[in-house]
Amino acid sequence: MLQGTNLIKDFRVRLGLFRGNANLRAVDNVSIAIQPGETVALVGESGSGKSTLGRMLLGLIPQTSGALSYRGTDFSQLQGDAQRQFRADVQAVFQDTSASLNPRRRIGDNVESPLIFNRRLSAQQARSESAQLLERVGLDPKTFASRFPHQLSGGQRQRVGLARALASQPKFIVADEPVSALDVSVRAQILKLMQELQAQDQLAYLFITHDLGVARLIAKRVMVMYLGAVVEEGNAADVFARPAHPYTHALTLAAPVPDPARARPARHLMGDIPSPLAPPTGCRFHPRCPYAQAICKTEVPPVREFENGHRSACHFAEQVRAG
Amino acid sequence: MSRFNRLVLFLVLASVLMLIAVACAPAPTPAPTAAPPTAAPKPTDAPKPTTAPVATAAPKPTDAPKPTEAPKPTVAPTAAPKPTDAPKAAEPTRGGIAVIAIDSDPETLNLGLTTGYSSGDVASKIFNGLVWLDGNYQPQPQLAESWTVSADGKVYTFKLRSGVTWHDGKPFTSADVKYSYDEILLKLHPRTRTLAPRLDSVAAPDAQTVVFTLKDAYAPFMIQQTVFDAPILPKHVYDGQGDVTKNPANVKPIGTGPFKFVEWNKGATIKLARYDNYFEKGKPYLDGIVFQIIPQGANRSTALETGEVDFVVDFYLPKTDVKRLEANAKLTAKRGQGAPAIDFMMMNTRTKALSTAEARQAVAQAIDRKRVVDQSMNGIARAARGPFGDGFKWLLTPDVDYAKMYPLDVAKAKAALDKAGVTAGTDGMRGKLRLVYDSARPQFVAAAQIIKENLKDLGFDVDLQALERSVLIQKVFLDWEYDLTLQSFVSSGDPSIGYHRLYITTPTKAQFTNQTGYTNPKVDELLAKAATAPDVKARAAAYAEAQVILAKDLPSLVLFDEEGVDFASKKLSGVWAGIDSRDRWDLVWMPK
Amino acid sequence: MWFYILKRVAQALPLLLAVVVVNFVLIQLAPGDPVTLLVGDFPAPEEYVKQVRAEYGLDRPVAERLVLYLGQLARGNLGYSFANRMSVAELIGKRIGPTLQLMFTALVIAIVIGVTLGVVAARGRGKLADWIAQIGALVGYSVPDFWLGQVLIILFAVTLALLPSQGMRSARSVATGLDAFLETLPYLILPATALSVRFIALFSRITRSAMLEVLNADFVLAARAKGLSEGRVLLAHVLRNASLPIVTVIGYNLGLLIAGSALIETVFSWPGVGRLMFDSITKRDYPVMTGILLFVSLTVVIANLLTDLAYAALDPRVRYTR
Amino acid sequence: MNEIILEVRQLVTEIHQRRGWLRVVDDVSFNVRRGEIVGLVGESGCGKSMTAFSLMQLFPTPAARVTSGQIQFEDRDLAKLTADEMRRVRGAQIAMIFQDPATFLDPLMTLGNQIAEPLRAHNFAGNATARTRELVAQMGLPDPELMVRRYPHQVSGGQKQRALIASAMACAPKLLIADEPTTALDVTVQAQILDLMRDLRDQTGAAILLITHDLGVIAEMCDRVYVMYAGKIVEHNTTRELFRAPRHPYTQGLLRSTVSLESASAELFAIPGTVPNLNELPTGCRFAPRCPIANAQCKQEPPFVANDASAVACWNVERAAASDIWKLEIGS
Amino acid sequence: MANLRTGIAFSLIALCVVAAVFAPFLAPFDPFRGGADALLPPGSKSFILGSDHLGRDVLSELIFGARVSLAVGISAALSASVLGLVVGSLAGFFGGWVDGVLMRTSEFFQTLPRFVLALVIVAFFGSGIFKLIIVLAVLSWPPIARLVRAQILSLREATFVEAARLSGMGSLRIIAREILPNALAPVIVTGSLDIASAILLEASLSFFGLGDANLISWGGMLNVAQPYLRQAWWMAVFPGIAISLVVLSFNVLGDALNDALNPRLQETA
Repeated sequence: MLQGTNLIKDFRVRLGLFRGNANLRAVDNVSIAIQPGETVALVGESGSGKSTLGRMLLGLIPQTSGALSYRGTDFSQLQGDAQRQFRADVQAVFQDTSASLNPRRRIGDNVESPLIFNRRLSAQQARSESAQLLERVGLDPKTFASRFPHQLSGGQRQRVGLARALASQPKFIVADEPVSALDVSVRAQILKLMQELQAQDQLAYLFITHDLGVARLIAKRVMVMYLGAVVEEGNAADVFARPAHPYTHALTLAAPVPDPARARPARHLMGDIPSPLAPPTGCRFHPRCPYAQAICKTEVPPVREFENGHRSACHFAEQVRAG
Repeated sequence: MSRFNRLVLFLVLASVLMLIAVACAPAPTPAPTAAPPTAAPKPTDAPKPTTAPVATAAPKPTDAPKPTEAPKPTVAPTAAPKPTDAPKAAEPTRGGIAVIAIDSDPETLNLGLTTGYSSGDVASKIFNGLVWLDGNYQPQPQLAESWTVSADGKVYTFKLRSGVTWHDGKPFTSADVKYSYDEILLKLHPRTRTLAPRLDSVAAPDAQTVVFTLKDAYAPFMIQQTVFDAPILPKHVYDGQGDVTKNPANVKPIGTGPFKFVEWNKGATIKLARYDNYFEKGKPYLDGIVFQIIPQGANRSTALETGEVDFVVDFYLPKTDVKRLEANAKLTAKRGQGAPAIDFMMMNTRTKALSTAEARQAVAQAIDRKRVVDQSMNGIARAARGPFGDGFKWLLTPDVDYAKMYPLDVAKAKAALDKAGVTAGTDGMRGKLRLVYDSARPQFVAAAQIIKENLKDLGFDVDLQALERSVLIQKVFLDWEYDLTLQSFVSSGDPSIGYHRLYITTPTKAQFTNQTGYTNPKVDELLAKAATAPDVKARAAAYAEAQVILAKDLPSLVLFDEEGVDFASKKLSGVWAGIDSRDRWDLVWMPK
Repeated sequence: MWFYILKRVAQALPLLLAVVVVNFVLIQLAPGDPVTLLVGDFPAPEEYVKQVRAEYGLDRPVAERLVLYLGQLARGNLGYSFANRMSVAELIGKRIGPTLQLMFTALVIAIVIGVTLGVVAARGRGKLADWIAQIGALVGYSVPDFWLGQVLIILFAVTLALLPSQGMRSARSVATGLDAFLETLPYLILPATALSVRFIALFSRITRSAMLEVLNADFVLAARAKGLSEGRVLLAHVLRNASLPIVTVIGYNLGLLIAGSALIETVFSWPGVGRLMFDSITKRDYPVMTGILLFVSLTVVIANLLTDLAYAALDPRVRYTR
Repeated sequence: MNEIILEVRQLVTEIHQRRGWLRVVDDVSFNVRRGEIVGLVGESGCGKSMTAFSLMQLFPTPAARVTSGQIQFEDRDLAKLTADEMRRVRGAQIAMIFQDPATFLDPLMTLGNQIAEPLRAHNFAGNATARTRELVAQMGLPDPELMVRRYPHQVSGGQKQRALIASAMACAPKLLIADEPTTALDVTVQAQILDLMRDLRDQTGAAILLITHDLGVIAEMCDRVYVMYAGKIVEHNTTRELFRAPRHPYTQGLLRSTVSLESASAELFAIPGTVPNLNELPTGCRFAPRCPIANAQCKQEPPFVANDASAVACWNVERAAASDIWKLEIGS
Repeated sequence: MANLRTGIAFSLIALCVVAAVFAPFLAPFDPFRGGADALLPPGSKSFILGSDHLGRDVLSELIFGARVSLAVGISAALSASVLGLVVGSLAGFFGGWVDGVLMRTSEFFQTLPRFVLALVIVAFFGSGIFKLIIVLAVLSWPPIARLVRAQILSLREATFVEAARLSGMGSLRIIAREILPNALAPVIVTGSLDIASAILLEASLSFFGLGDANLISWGGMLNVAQPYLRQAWWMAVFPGIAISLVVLSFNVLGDALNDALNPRLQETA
């Protein structure tokens, strides 16, 4: 349905007072394809380029190079109705619930916008439809439609965000860390709601998260990003059960497990994520990698494919899979 | 060294430099000090006049000055006459520095280039004219020892004083006089260059003699030989040094006067010190004079009161402070000093509503001139009597008196306007008049408000345009874009020098001349006659006739005569020797 | 760093050029002719007016004058003042000292009092001291400084006769060097006070808000959690961080200070550049006007540059990047 | 080892708001033993951070105050100390680290100086510079010589948190309060910091009060846990017991709704309803409106909690323990 | 405390507005008409605040002067705000060379201190209230433009603007409905402070004698009062106080607006 090939995104970054500018490659040669109705999880830590990739797929920022197409039509060729259809079909839910809603407009207005502009409903239709949408995400329209965003809790705002995304009757929603800012109990509520909505509307999700548990729970397919590049992808079950990249492996070990009875796993991963302004040569992960050899410093590892489309970019993928 | 340290170093250096700049810049060079000259002349030597002035033998103070009675060969005394109001005949002593307030930096100290008031103030102490004018407008010898005038009043022969030196030590000769006239005064002096068409030649037959040949007799010729109108400048400094106006001596002058230039702190002070080789031996008495530049009038009054300043000329004092200062026991006030000056309102005859004499008379009748004097001049002025004010008593005529001709009477004025065809609309208004004046002159700012009020009663909506001087000149004198304008002219000692330009037909759009559009060949003729007539009676007759016409035609309405009040600290003696209180500071001294 | 400074100066050049050009355009559009002031109060023959005009190059088209002026400027020549009959650079040079002296005194007063008031207000937030400081700041911000100057003269120079009313030092003074400087001090008090009031208000306000902002910062909480004494917290963390916006505001107001000095210099007969500017405007002394506008702009540019450098000296984040 | 160094009794902390004083910490009692890691878990707004700040007598807003209660630290009641006495406790006896290392470090001061600050504040007898280097090395920071001269913006998030911990540990405090120390960090870095904290406890014997919303972190780190809900402690137990057999319905629901790699295959669970606003608290048990087994008593009377080794504030502990009450809820 | 302050400031402004609007009905005398009763101290002959050098009633002049001060202040600030809003929006939204040109222009205006430029322009082209308003507006827009630009630049990246784009809104609609309302708050605050500084600037120019002589303004009153400071203090003191109070009130109002419109500064205490 939505496809991106060899996507690259560069940003100009201003350095200090006495320095010039620098190039930051946020997304480096990533290819991605979303099928109707499927959920893909995009996993990675801060600075990995997940959100940038998401925004490119949404058509919010242009790619530096690479190709993007929707239902086989290149983004740049989308015109008229096709463009409007794309705009309505591809929606988003954001992490920061207070920033994603216009603070000066009421909840009702926020939800009505896509109804009026994407779906060209009359103001009256939009009002009744928005009420239905609010109800659908579990908010009482009578209480909430006339409130301002700051009068709502984070969970409630995220419900509004979902209602607004649904208002366009989308086929595909990019959910950028939709639950990371929420409390445990609220997080579960929103995830549940998203699952329900997906089932009802046959939605496809690109679920951006740094939480492996959430990714595992909600996604069929998972892509792991590190410093702008996809290092591993495949079925969620495969990737987490038998990671083929040391980074994925490290992630699975690092996540704390809510079970004191289980033995703490040994951790090998040292250091922090390097600055994306000066990514390491060869394999980007090599400075932190317990498997790293001389070759990793010099050569970019090729992508290797295993069963079920499980792919990894590591010189020693087999060794990693073997544990 | 880290970047940070270098940065700190830089900032420290920068601030140190700034501080040095601050500390150094205002440091003055040494001021004139009281260091006594090696050969101090005995103060008792000089001031004794040896002979009484001959030409001015009969100057009764109340008398009209008779500047044109000069044809008789005149021999002037070598020394100055006794100051007319020298306090209690005390013997002058030497020493002391007097502080005089002025309003702004003079544009130049070369008096040959300007009539600027502050320039004159400073440079009159540094330079000399051929003569100076005493309290009765009588010329007294300065650089000229004596002079003769031919019978037809056309040839003036000056005998120059010998032994006069410039401040740089070079001798003063007739060549300096001739050069000053030929190359500077007749070309560049704003007032004296008007003499050029009247002058045939200036000759210097020998080092001590200068001969002026006029084309026709000209009454105020001697009046224009003072340091203010005809300062004698050093030929050796200016000749062959390129553009006179840009000569460095214009700001570091070299003169023959009693004081020599020391330093000029722009915007703050100008310091002068006694010239020890001044030609009047023993003079000057003061060690030095400092001119302090105080831009705000109120501050000049304050400085007088606090003793920070010793002398302020009327010109620089707000009228509002005069009465308070007169009451101050530490100060001496002197009223009525200086050349007569009038403040008047030009009426543009090209403006339809003002095109008839009747309409202009109506305007005159509507203006409360007493209130103008009381409120805009704080009462320190005289409501005008006629077209030339009342400053020159000898030209007054009983036939002309504004007070009788145009007493305040709005009803009558309205009727006159209706008759003149300047009719009122249904709202009672007769139209709009632009009243243009100089925003920097407080008396006009106030007078304009009163006139606006007065003329509103008459049915005119007056639009006040307070303009900055150069814009005013443009609008009034070059573009004629005005209906009424407030101006003031100084007579400069004779009506023909300062006042004629107010009424004569002026061919070009020259500034500070008659631009009302009023042209009367008869008036032109009468005034030309008044300027060249050989005796004062003939002049008075011509003026009388002209005044009758002008008071009726009223192209300009004279509002009042100024009444100057100078103030000096009681610490000073010997001020006001000359008619112009800026002159003759060689006679001023400070009693111990 | 030096490269950066050079770059900044180079960047300022078009700005300064714009100042000159706009000034010339204004002059072209403005009514009033400097020649009318030059020829004096008496009727002048037309040839003479023409001659004066030619002498000062005023008969040439503006564009030509502009090019000529820029050429001179490039050689460091600011032109010749016709009203003062001396070179503009010399004239401005003579008047800069007093202005800088007044400015710096006012600046020091404003910084010391303003920052102190701001700190007191922020520390006692919501209390009486804060309230008084805030009201004081507002009043200081609202009183016209020229008016205040006059009130000060009447009060301290005339009524109480405590301080001199005008000028930089006694006209009779013969002091030089340090003595002259010391002699100037009593003369400085009133004008510097009048000039600084507005800036005291401004600085105390910015200090207060900057302090409050920093006082709420997490790292202040962390510093307190370390058991630092309140004084040390204030000095080492709060004031240092608050100094960033304060320095910025102070730096960017230096230019304003020069402009404000025009009024104060007039009220107090202070022989500085501000008054020279006012005089040159009324006398239509274009070269001086252009020179001073250029000088003021240059001051602002330099002040901004110094501010940025000071900022960089204070804030390591601006200095380096990873 | 088992000696109690901190004993908090009936702590009440309030924040002033427009409508009046708001009880953010309401009658909270707990204790910490020497060398122990005690967890304080709860969702945002439950008062766990304010509890920590109360111990330090230091609040992010001047509008907060400890109203009543005892904070017995070793032999002193911190609530009764003067400001200056309390200052001498802070940083020396009790230290604190915070959630976001980026904002809790002064951007204008080098890491070295910030680490050394508590040493100078508490008149460290030895060589402060050497001690700073030692601390930096102890925190596993690379190149201590260089690191002490660095500014916060020049180092990574993990390094910032290590510096904050170094500063906190500088005076070898007996108690370290860690307020969500890893929430702002990436997972891989979080693991490192947690390891570091555990190592520090082992090396120095300092007790740690770990405040977090992440049950995974609790499970991994803590010896004992207190669970807070709406300003009150609702359950307390050893970590092992709490996870094995949670007794309070809230704890049960919380554990159930936690998503992890292992639990991901199970069905997603969420506690219905929302956390009550502190302005409009229910009169009885604060969890009652969301509780599947709440009865009339729950809605009227606040449950009593004993301050013993394993306490729970619930009127229906037996019923809650007996069956899977949340399963019942889903079923019904 | 703060509320009391705002309340007082608000009442003062309201008082001024009323005085300005109903000046002819409120003033006890015609302020343009004087007489022989000059320089009378306050309280004499029904001159509540005294009379000036032309025998005009100071109180009536003050009441009429409010018209000029408010008109100048409000119109100048309003025009400057509109101009700044337009320029800032253009620069912020189009970026590129448009932004470059507009921002260099604003830098130019900011480099020259406002008072200097105002002085030059008014001295050159004469006074007159409309000219003055235009001059003040032309000189006051840059800070507002920069503010709006900065707001737009940051808001352009805001998530809710992205969300609006996803809703299918066009660029213009996004500026008008999503960005500008959010950028407006600081403009309103700056605008209210600009009123204060415009009033002060008008007073300064009038003090230099560059005001409109056909109108009565507080600064103009100060100008004519200068020579009378010593004998008629009331001529200078009352307009001085009037200026200070009104400027003060607008400053307080600006602060209050800042607090009210900026949620970050809303205090809990």
